[in-house]
Amino acid sequence: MKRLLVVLGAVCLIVLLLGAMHDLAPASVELHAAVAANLTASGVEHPVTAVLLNFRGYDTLLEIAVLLLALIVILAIGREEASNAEATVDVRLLVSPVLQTLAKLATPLMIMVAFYLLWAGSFRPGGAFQAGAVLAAAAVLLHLAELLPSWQSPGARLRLGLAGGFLIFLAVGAGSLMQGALLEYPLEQAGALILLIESGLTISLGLILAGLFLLLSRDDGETS
Amino acid sequence: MMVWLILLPLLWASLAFMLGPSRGVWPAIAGLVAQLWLAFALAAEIVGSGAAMHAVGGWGAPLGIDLVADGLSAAMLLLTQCIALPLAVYAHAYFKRDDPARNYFWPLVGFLLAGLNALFLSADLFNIYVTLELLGLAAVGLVAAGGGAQQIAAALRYLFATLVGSGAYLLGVALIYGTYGTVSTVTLVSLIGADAPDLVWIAGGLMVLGLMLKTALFPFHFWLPPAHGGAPAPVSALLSAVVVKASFYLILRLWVGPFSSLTVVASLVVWFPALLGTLAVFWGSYQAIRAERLKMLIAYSTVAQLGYLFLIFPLLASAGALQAGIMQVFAHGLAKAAMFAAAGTLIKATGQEMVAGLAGVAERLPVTLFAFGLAGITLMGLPPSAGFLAKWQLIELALSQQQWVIAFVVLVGGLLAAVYVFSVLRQAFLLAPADSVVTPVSRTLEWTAFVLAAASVLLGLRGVELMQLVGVT
Amino acid sequence: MTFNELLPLAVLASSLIPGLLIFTLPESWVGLRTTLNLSGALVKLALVLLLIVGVQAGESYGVHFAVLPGLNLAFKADALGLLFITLSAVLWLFTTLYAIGYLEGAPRRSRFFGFFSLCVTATMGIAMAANLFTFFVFYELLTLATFPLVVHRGTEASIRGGMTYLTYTLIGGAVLLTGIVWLHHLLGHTDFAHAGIAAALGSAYDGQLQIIFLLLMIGVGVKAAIVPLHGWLPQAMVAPAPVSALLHAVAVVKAGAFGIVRIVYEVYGIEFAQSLDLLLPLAIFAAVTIVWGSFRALFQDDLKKRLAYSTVSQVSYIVLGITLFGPIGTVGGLVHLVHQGLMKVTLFFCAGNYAETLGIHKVSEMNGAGRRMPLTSIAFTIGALGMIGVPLTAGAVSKAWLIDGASAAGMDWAIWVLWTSSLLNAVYFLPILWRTWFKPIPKAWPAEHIVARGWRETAWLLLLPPMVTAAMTLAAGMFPNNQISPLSWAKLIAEREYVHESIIWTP
Amino acid sequence: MSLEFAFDLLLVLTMVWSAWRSLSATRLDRAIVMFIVFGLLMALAWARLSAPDIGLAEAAIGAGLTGALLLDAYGALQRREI
Amino acid sequence: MTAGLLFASVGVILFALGVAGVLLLEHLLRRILAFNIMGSGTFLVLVGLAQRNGIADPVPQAMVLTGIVVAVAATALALALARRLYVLTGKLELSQDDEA
Repeated sequence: MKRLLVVLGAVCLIVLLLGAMHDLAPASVELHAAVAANLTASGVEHPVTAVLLNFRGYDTLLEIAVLLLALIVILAIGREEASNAEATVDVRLLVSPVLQTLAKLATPLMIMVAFYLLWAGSFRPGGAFQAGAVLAAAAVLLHLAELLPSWQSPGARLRLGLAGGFLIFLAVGAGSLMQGALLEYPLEQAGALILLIESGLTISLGLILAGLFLLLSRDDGETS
Repeated sequence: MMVWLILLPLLWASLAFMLGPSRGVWPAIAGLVAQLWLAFALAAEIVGSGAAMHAVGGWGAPLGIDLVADGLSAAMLLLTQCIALPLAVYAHAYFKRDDPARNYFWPLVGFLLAGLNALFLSADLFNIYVTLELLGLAAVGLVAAGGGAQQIAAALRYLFATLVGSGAYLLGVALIYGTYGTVSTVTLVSLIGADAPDLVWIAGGLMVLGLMLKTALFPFHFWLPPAHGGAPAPVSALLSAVVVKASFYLILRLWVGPFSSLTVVASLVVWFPALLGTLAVFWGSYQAIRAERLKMLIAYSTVAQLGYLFLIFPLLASAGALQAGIMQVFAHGLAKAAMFAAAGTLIKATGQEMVAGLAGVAERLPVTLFAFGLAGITLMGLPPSAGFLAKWQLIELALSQQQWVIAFVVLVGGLLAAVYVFSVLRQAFLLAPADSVVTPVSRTLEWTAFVLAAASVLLGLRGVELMQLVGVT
Repeated sequence: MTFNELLPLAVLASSLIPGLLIFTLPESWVGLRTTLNLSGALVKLALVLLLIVGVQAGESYGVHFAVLPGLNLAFKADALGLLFITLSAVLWLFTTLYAIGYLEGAPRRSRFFGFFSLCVTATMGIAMAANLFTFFVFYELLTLATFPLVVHRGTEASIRGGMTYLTYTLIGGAVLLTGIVWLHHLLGHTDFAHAGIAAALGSAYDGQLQIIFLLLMIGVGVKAAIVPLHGWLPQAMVAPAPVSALLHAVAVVKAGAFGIVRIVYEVYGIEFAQSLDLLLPLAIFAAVTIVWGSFRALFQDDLKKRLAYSTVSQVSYIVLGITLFGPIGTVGGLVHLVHQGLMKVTLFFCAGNYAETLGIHKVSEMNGAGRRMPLTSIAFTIGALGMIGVPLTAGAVSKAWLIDGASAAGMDWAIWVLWTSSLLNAVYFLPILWRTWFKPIPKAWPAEHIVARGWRETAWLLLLPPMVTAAMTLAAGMFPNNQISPLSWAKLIAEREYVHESIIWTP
Repeated sequence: MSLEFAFDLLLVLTMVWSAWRSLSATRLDRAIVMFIVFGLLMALAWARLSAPDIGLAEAAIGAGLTGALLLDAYGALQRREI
Repeated sequence: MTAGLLFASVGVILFALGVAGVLLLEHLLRRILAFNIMGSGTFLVLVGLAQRNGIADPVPQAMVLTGIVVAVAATALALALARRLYVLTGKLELSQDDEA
């Protein structure tokens, strides 16, 4: 019964939407033109970065909050104390020395890539998200190679790193609010402020994304 | 001023996180006091000089994101802060030192409130999506935090409901952006006319349905009772009192805002939410009457009370319908927060989760029971209470538009509420069994619930200012 | 805020504030609680006295607050309201005294007296309400405040009685609310005014107004215990005696009867109600209630139950009086509002005394009680004779006016109803008096709690209130034309309600 | 039909197929692998929609991190079942 | 038919597939997969429909970047809850009996 209803509903939705999507009149507002027109005032040259960190920077601020929040929830859910540690031993032995060497070699390379992406973001595809993701990927790789342990509960310094990027963003927002509007950058400092935010975000995003993985994998973690 | 209502909770939430597990209560309470003051100041400003607007980044819609505070949003902000502060004080006294739910309580609450405040202020459909996710994930986290298998299962159910809800909403936003090239609600009001393409109708339907799922309107209510009934009392209170209202607020906003020219054309569409609301009133009350666990009873009562909110949709042609809806939001918000808080105290003191285990609490915990009773008065819609004013307004509107059915549903709903409220009170007034033990509880727990309940009653004596505020557009 | 605006609020506050304070008192602070109770009652009495003097001098007292745009919480103290206020204020004092004696040493007294005071506050609010909205607010508040009193004992039986009470009153409240909102929707306000407000709508609304009248009457009829809405009243007997006294004589049933008075006279207007043919059906219901209540009382062995059915019957005297079109019937109904209160409160005090002192709960246990408790029994006798309508009691005055009113209105059948009821009253009260005075004392009382000391057959706080109210019953019966008698006051009110007739009082 | 359109058509068909497989595969590990494939195809689709930023993010986060999280969860599942 | 419209249409299909999956599948990991497919479908509609005339629009692209990050946050959260549930009960399904 439920199955039938859901399938029927899904099919209806597809048919309705596909039918309605054809011969749609052109949109009355053309934002890409507005973005192009204001690009010089945004402080960066890459339009997507301009939207992400300037025109709709407020979305990004809240989005980082969502990410940080997810990490906090994972911490808050807690974990089973000393969950059957003996069942986890066998997997450890499977890690090959080749992987470990590979990981050791790749990590510095990935960090460099991350910095490149961060720097490139202001004028071509790339930016804090991609950079942060690469950093996180490096951490995941190190973890898989047994070189980086799972997190148990983060210490004060790590918490600072996790929340730091968000706090920098928030501070810039609060500062700009006192001057005028939220996240309204002065024209000449826009580029610098965006770079500051992006740098903070890269580190924090990398840490948070890595943290999502490293915290989740702790259930069968390094209790020894 | 309104932007600080968003930044402050974000600030104290991250501060509390950095301070470490189970820290951060004082920044939180300080922040909440400031927020309460800000919300009052904002409301006063709006009554004085009309709706306020803030262009984030200085760009203005449609390129940037606008924040708009009109009477409706200011009222919701006010309610949220009014409930959050007493509940924060309550929560501080509620969690034991070693309660795992306490570890990350403050950061989660902070993000939750930031999401709420941001949602109420936003005038941008996509930005609202982000706030919905912030709100939803924080709420799920609060339900799950430190809980056992039951809470985790409830949280998962809640999570999937909220994700599907916001997914449908986002698809609607995508279709709107595709059609008009903007997601600013202010711009869209003038763009969407009665001759809008079919795609916009589908978009509207998807958004409203998704939000109904998030509001737990019957028959999408399945996730609410386990989540609200299973969470720790301060969390249940916060979720039932304001979080479900946020998505209702959004439906209302869309209904009278961007989609207003559509809802005017389709005269039958307005009956759809009202029909579901009616069913919610009856089904929720029925389940509440049958419930054996106290918190389940209150959670099902939320399902029923949310039904009232959707009764206003056929009446929105009259000016007063919005006011009636907001009055009901306030009444239920304050009363339900008080009721969950009182229930938490009762359960803590008696160690009993069942309604049947409450015999004799009238004698042992009079203040808490009084709070429960006052909150019950509001839920039943008996005078003098905000719930009564809401009921009065609803019935009068229904009569003036000859919608007898709605008046009938409101009246019968009130009587059904009386059945489940008094099924608790009757138990409480029984003489205590000789072997019952009541552990002493902190006075803070008793009086914070009382303050909330008293507020829900006293608002029934003076609703003029609130109605004036809601009228500002 | 002027003095004339403040005074009605002060009357409310004089019981509200002590009530709220009492809630917070620890159980053991007997002295402070008693002081609060009595000072509240005395202050209220003084304030009411001020009101009476003012109203007689033609002052008008009133105040209103906006609750919602176009919806006011409004109070006024007019002649009709004052009739009820005075009755409540006087009887509150005595009932409080009685309750202090009755509950001595019992648990949960702070809660009891707190709700007791709230209950009186609600009654005052009903009496001073200047529109139907305000009336409803306090009407429902009264329901809520009396529930904890009814279930005070906390036994299963008392809870069941309380739930029955709630079922009736809450459903009645919902019906009443429908009527009030409907009327508010039609008129835009529900303010009470002499000669009514409904007539202003014009004849197109007659049908709707008739339906609204039915809704309103069902709503207030529940509390006034009009058959078939009376089922809660005998059930509520589980309450402690002071509560029963309060419920029957002052607060709940009177609130219903008073509501009928307000609606008929000041919402519809007696002349307009007559023109809509609303009075006769109401009169028939009242008549049925009068006879049915008296009839059922015959078969009750439980003393309080017998009194309860007697209340069902007697309250409808008031309703019948109101529906007898013409000023004489009005006076009869209004004066009975006061007289019935005095007599019934006496009877319940006495019933409580029998139960508290000797453990007597049933009529069949009352043999010889008069010799053991002569003072209580004298008071009881006066009350019972008053109910029958024996001359020189308050009941005789009301009955005389009611019968004259019926003949003046050309409703001779009502006279028969009244005579039948009087006969039945005699049949169920006289045997009690016979047993009390002329049967021999049994070997042992059911449960003797209080031992007689000299002339004090029971605790003096239990003895004093019924003696005073019995004396008042006699006074009202012997000096009906005194300037401060309830009768004079009722005449004053009737003069103001019949605007189109010149009244010559020839009873 | 141009070559580009044919490529797009092939791409979307593969996407729908992989999405379907990742939901309907009986074995959970296959489902997860199909999901990672789907993510990579999505990255390709973003490139075709001239959105290289999203393509990068999708590959790194959508397919990469999400895939790693899912695989790790699957691994934990397997280990516990032993 | 432009590339944008083609991808938007596929987005619709993926969305419907994903929603049906979330509603019908029992296994929690599979439901999480379905949720991600649903999200991807939505993102395709957002960008595809906006770019149906073939001009790249950075605004929906930025929105999708935001959306992807939100989706990964939700996925991680769901996985954490699912794994926790598994530790506590040994099941990776939500039982039906507490649904009523």
